[in-house]
Amino acid sequence: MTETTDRKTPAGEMVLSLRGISKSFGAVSALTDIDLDVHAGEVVALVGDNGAGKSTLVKILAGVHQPTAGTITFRGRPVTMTDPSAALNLGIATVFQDLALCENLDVVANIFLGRELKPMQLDETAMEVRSWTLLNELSARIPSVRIPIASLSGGQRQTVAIARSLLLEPKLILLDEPTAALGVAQTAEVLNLIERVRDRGLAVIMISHNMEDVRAVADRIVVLRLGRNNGVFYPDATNQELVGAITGAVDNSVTRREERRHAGQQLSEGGRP
Amino acid sequence: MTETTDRKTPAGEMVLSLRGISKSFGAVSALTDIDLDVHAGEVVALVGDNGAGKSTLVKILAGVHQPTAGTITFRGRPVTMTDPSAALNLGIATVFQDLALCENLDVVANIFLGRELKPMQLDETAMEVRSWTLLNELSARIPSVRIPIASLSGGQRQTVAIARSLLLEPKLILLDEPTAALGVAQTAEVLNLIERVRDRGLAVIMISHNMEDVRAVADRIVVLRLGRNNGVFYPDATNQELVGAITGAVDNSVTRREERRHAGQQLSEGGRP
Amino acid sequence: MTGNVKDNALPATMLDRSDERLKHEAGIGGAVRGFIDRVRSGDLGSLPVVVGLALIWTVFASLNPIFLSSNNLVNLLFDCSTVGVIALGIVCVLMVGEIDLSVGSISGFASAIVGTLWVNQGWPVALAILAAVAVGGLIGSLYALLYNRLGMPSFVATLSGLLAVLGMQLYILGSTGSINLPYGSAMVNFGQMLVMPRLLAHVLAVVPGVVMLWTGVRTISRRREANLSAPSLGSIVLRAAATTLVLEIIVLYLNQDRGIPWMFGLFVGLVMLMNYALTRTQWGRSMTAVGGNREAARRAGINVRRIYASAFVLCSMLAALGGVLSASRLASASQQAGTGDVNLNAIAAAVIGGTSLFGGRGNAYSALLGIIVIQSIANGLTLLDLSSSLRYMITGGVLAIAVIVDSLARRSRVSHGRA
Amino acid sequence: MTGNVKDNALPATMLDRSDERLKHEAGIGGAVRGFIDRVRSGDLGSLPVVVGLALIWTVFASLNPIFLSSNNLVNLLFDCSTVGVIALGIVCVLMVGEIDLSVGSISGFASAIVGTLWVNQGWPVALAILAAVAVGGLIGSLYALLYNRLGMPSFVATLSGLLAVLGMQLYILGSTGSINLPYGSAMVNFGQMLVMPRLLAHVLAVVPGVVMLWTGVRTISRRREANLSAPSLGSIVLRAAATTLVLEIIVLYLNQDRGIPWMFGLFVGLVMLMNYALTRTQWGRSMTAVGGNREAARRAGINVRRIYASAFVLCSMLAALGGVLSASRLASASQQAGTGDVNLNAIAAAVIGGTSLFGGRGNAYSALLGIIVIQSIANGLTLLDLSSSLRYMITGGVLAIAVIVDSLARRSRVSHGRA
Amino acid sequence: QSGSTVAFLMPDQASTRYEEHDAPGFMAEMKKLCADCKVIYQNADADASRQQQQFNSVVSQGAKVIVLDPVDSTAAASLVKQAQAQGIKVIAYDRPIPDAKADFYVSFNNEAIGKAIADSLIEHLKAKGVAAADGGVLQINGSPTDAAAGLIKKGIHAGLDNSGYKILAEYDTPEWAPPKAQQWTSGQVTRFGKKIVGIVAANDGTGGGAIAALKAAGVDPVPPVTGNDATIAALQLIISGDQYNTISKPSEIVAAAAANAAVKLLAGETPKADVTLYDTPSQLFTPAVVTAENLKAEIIDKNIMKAEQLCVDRYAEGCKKLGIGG
Ligand SMILES: Nc1ncnc2c1ncn2[C@@H]1O[C@H](COP(=O)(O)OP(=O)(O)OP(=O)(O)O)[C@@H](O)[C@H]1O
Ligand SMILES: Nc1ncnc2c1ncn2[C@@H]1O[C@H](COP(=O)(O)OP(=O)(O)OP(=O)(O)O)[C@@H](O)[C@H]1O
Ligand SMILES: [Mg+2]
Ligand SMILES: [Mg+2]
Repeated sequence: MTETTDRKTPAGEMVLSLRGISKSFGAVSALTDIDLDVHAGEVVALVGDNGAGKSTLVKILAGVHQPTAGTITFRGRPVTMTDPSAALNLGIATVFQDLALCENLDVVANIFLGRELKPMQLDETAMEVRSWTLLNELSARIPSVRIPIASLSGGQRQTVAIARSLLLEPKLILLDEPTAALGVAQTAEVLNLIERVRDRGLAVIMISHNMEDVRAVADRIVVLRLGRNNGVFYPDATNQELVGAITGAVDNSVTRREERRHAGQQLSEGGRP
Repeated sequence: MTETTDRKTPAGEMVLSLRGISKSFGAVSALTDIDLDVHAGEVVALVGDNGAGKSTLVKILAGVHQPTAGTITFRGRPVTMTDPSAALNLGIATVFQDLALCENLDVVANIFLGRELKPMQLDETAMEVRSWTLLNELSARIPSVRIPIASLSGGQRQTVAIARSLLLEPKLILLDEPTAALGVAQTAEVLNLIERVRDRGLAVIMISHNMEDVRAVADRIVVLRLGRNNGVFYPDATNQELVGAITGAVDNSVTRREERRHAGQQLSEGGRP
Repeated sequence: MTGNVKDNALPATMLDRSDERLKHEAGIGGAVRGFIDRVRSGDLGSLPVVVGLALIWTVFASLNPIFLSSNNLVNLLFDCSTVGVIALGIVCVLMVGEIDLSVGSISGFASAIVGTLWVNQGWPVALAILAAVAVGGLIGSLYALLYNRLGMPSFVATLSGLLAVLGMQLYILGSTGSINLPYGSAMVNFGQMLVMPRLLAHVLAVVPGVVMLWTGVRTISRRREANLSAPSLGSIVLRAAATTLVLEIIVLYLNQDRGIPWMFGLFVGLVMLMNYALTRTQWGRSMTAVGGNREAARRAGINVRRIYASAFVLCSMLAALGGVLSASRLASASQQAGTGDVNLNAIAAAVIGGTSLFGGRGNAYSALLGIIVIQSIANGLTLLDLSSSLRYMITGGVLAIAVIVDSLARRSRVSHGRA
Repeated sequence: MTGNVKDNALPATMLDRSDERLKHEAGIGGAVRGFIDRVRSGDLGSLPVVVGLALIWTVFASLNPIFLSSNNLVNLLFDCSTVGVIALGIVCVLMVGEIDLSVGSISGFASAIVGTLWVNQGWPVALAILAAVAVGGLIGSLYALLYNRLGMPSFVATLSGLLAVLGMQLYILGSTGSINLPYGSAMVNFGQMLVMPRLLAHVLAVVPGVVMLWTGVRTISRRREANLSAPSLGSIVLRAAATTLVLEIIVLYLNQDRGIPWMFGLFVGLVMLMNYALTRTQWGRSMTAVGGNREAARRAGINVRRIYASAFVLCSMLAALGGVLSASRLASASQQAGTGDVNLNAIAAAVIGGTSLFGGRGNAYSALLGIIVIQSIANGLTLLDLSSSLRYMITGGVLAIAVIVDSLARRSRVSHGRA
Repeated sequence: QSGSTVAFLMPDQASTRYEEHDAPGFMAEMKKLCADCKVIYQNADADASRQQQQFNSVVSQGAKVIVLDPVDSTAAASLVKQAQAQGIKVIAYDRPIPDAKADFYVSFNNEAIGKAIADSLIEHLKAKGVAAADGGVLQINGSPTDAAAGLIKKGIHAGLDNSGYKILAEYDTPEWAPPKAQQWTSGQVTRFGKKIVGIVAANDGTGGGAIAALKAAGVDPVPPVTGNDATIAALQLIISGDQYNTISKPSEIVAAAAANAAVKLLAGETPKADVTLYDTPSQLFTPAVVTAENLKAEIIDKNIMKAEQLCVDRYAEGCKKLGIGG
């Protein structure tokens, strides 16, 4: 379950390499001794139970938190990111799980926040056009880009956050549950997008609880459990293997539910018309 | 696609009935002329694209927003809910998409907010025990219930919000994307829970973008599109039918992606090792 | 969802008009209907405060017609300018969700600096003013340091500053108490009587309209090009014409007496500059973002510390400038300068004008509007013979009334889901 | 993940100790280690402010040993009580994220009411006090009305109140100027000299320790029963003993001079009552919730309006009570009462003590701690011969230093992810 | 007696006299009379509670005699009684403490000051032949929350009410703030224009504000404006002809008298009193009204201020006209 021998050749050079990353918040150790490698042109899926430490890891890579211990190597050089802008400057774009949008600003302002066109005389028209292009690419259903984020639906916000990350030309994209609030069409577009991005040679780390989506786009699936590495899998792994590694038990609520449903369906085959 | 003749007998008496509900925010009409019926012991899934108006509808039912037009009948009587407490008093419990938790309070305080045990001398021990029971029922992975919500992960927060709604003995439960941030195990538990609740004769409205989950628990699937009713389906509907109704087109990004993936897989069968 | 979109110029093909849920109107009629819609949904910007102001003016004018005499209004403009400049600085710190309680002290300290350097030490007046404003900036950077490096809440840091700076003011005025600024000097003239030449005032009153027209036309053509919906030319011409008309009437009326004070011109100029900076530059965008969600701004790569520092420094510098202006208005630098209700008036002006105490919402015009409300009340009451107890009660009541209109409008906005 | 959990009493089986990521310690040693851990991660509650206070005391004592004389400290306690009660009210409004700028005026108005009703109209003193507090409550309900029904920001509503109430104070004192409260009357004695009998003070100083012990033991047994982790008996005994010891030493020391003022006893009693209400009742929970996330509280079915109303009313009533206390302390009801820096001191006390201006974070003890800091500075400086200008500068500087410790601790807390 | 502590508690900063004249004067005289006595000086910044704190703290520090200029005369009564209960002597200074019998009272009379500036202005108007029917005067009082301001106001009324000149309007200046006085005066200039024949302002700060308002409105010549406190700024305005009068209270004299009384009380003697006011043996000094005519005699010749201090560049010419300086 925990064998890490590479069965596939990585697509390109090593982009990111973590060794022994730990992070504790007061009395809670959120991450303990995490190792992770990501190559160019590779999509690594990070999966794990709730509270496994996935978002914490992403935040460390995005410069939001500083690790308590461990080293980060980015494109061959060891780096310390004291600040999100340091990560952005290195070429790491992030879609956070909590989105991190400014509710008082409108959609265009949020997409371009921190990298506005013409800083001394904002080019609103150009920014608006580019926003529409990005959003349409993602099949977004946003009535107007001139309303504050506060009045958008959950999925619309998530689309805006994803659109934000596409503005840059990053080396590494971190996507923390990018499709959690998205509709079926938007989810499909994001998966397409991930594939396109991979084909352009970028490295992608994606977090998701949807095993189907994960298997659909990931080249490698890294499992975290209670803040520790708990195995590496490949898309051909069965659902049961993955869920077992995530929950830490072969007999878990998912399998139990499956079994019960099977039994129940057979019983009620004629019961409910 | 939009035929609404009942193919299944509803399980119990009518709990909720909406007629002609509309809601507009300034220049945006979020809902137009919505009809919806929910019966006791029935799980109704509400699906639709991002921004289709699902959450707006839930918020109207929870008393958060007031409809611009239309009537709400709850258990046979027409009601107007000016206030969330009015809805709570009627027996409508809600898990909101934006969770609506107080980040500065701890998990126990959030679960019991507004219905603390012993108002004049809070019974912290009893509340803590009950919280652990609820959370364990949901397979929550929360290290401590005495830390503020602000330091919980996305999935942990969602579990707390769901636990909140189980405290009451409601007549109708509204779940707005309850499993979006949950891990596989927690999702399974929530689906189990929905079934248990249904079997106790409660009415459930569930919103989700995950068609599999929807088909697994829903007795009836109501589709919204751009703020309007766009058909009622039953769990035996195909994915294609549902996605077609949601996106409003047979040729949509989901089907295109499916096709492409099929073609691609055949092409690259030997290409990627 | 037909396919032939290229061959007709229906608005529905525009990028931002593709959503069928969005109501929209075109042309002048549309603009008017849109306005009525906004009135009904309570989305009115500063209109409610203007209505409150109009109410106040009507009442005062009916109590004493002199209130509306152009002479009195010119006085009002002079009085608005000093605290108004301070309020403009307050808008900056409020935008990022912080506060500066020491603006009164800083303004007093600045006036004391100008007094000592210019009158007592014989520096050139310009240099003395520059020094005062620079000292203000220095104090602001100290606050920024305390805030950014030590994480001290600005309320406490500037409260300490309020006391410490007041002490410095008393210290440098210690031996003399107050210093007379020479009547007849350029600086005192500027604060007391210098008004714009009549013609110039009329010309300047045309400028906003022309700028509106010019940017409007440019925006229309650029948006049309980019396949975005654009306001109709008619509605822009209408607005520009209306603005120009109103301004020209005001100028004409005030020119009957002394005319538009240069000091007020300076104040309005600063307001417009600040408005530009807040709405049309990256800095202003960052200010709003930091005030709305500090963490989101940080994650977007904005140098949050620099933004806070700019807000504090700007606020203190404007406070110092305001102090210099009030010294020139009073022709004296005294130990009492900047004490009393200068702080509260400056903050209140910003808040009444519509800038939120909690950050992320506000605009430069709120300083202008708010201070006019406050000074109108003060000015109107000077024209009535009232005991000071009544004066206090009425000031309180009228202040409340001025804001009630705005509050009601905001409530309606909330109930229409636009909070 | 073994199955045999029932047969041993390992802590790991406890409901709240099942997560393996959580470090925890047991027993007294564990409590101490836990404390050190918290010190290092900056999660210290009010300890930093206490450290800042200790710093201030050390400096003042070294400059003038009289500062620590029990006579002087008793004076300090008298002085703390009046504004302290007002600050306690401010804690209430700050908890829900609002502000009351009019507490100074209300306190002055209340003292004027007591003066007129009691001395001039001959009402019984108790009735006069009751009337004053009731009027305070009335003003608070007016603010609540303006806030809840019209949505007027509390900053503006209470700013209007500040002026209007001051007007009323001047009005009812108009004919007489200021009113002497009879020297030697119970009320004046209470504010000036009444101290607890020595023995009673010693007995009362034991009460907190006993209560801690009693609730601690009860909690332990209840939590053990419920299969939850519980603090060790030892650590609770230790804390109770330490608390008792410290209090007894303080009482012993102060009893060398006059002893503990009843007025201070009243203040501390109110603080403890408020602390109980805020932390152990549904109302307090709702206050915190409303301050943290108003909309979430509303959706939880909390009557948000009632909570705001209770906060405003309580604040105004406590302000009125504070005014009555300071009248009894000064033995006079004058036009000056409540003006000057009463407002700022009361708000600053709450903020310095650790209550957030932005709502949802704070506690009743912050009023006690904050006012002791502020009055210590004032008191310490009166023992030094300083010119006013120096005194202002030093007050500002010392205030900043008192809070720097806290700010540094908070910064460390943020960097440890516990903000 | 020797080595005793004496406290000198002053009320506010509204004028610089306490810091610049009273306190130094008191200290100098004490040094002369009792070289090793300790003098504690405190200023309450117009805050009655702070004064109470300061009072308590000097008691803690063992003061035997306290010279008290009360912020709040009624509140001070309890302080006096409290101190006297502990055998501490209290000298009321500047403002009386009507409700308690202090051990001694030394002062300029505030009410008399108000009356003096008003009378001086009225005389001047009459001398210039301004007819009472031509208009009236404006009255600018001090802070409505300041007891001393109330006394001055009373005095001004005593001077104006029967003078034949109408009081056009009256204003209590919040916190004695000159900008408020200026704003109010501007309004009155708009209202009454040429009908304003004079302005009685309760101190030099508010008077300066009134002058600034008149100048800004282009009123020429500026009608006579009074003041009080004889600040440098006001004396200069008198020299330049912008202000009509002010009050010179050579505080050093009063301060020295207070020091004398304090030393007597320390020695257990009774200081010599001229009159009894409020049941208290008192010594009252009459302040001098200063106008351009007697500025040289009252200020320069009495050595209250030096010519160099007043006659800086802009005022040199005016000084020469009044015969001041070289
Ligand atoms: N700022 C913080 N302060 C304290 N604890 C924190 C903080 N952030 C995260 N944690 C804790 O760290 C653990 C890991 O959280 P994290 O957000 O990384 O989980 P996750 O894997 O992203 O979970 P999910 O799938 O629910 O999003 C959780 O137990 C959480 O309580
Ligand atoms: N408070 C508001 N103010 C203005 N517009 C709003 C507001 N709330 C919702 N809307 C608009 O109403 C529409 C429907 O939003 P809603 O949140 O109901 O969508 P949804 O179906 O829940 O979408 P999702 O699947 O993304 O959660 C959106 O276009 C949104 O912009
Ligand atoms: Mg996460
Ligand atoms: Mg939704």
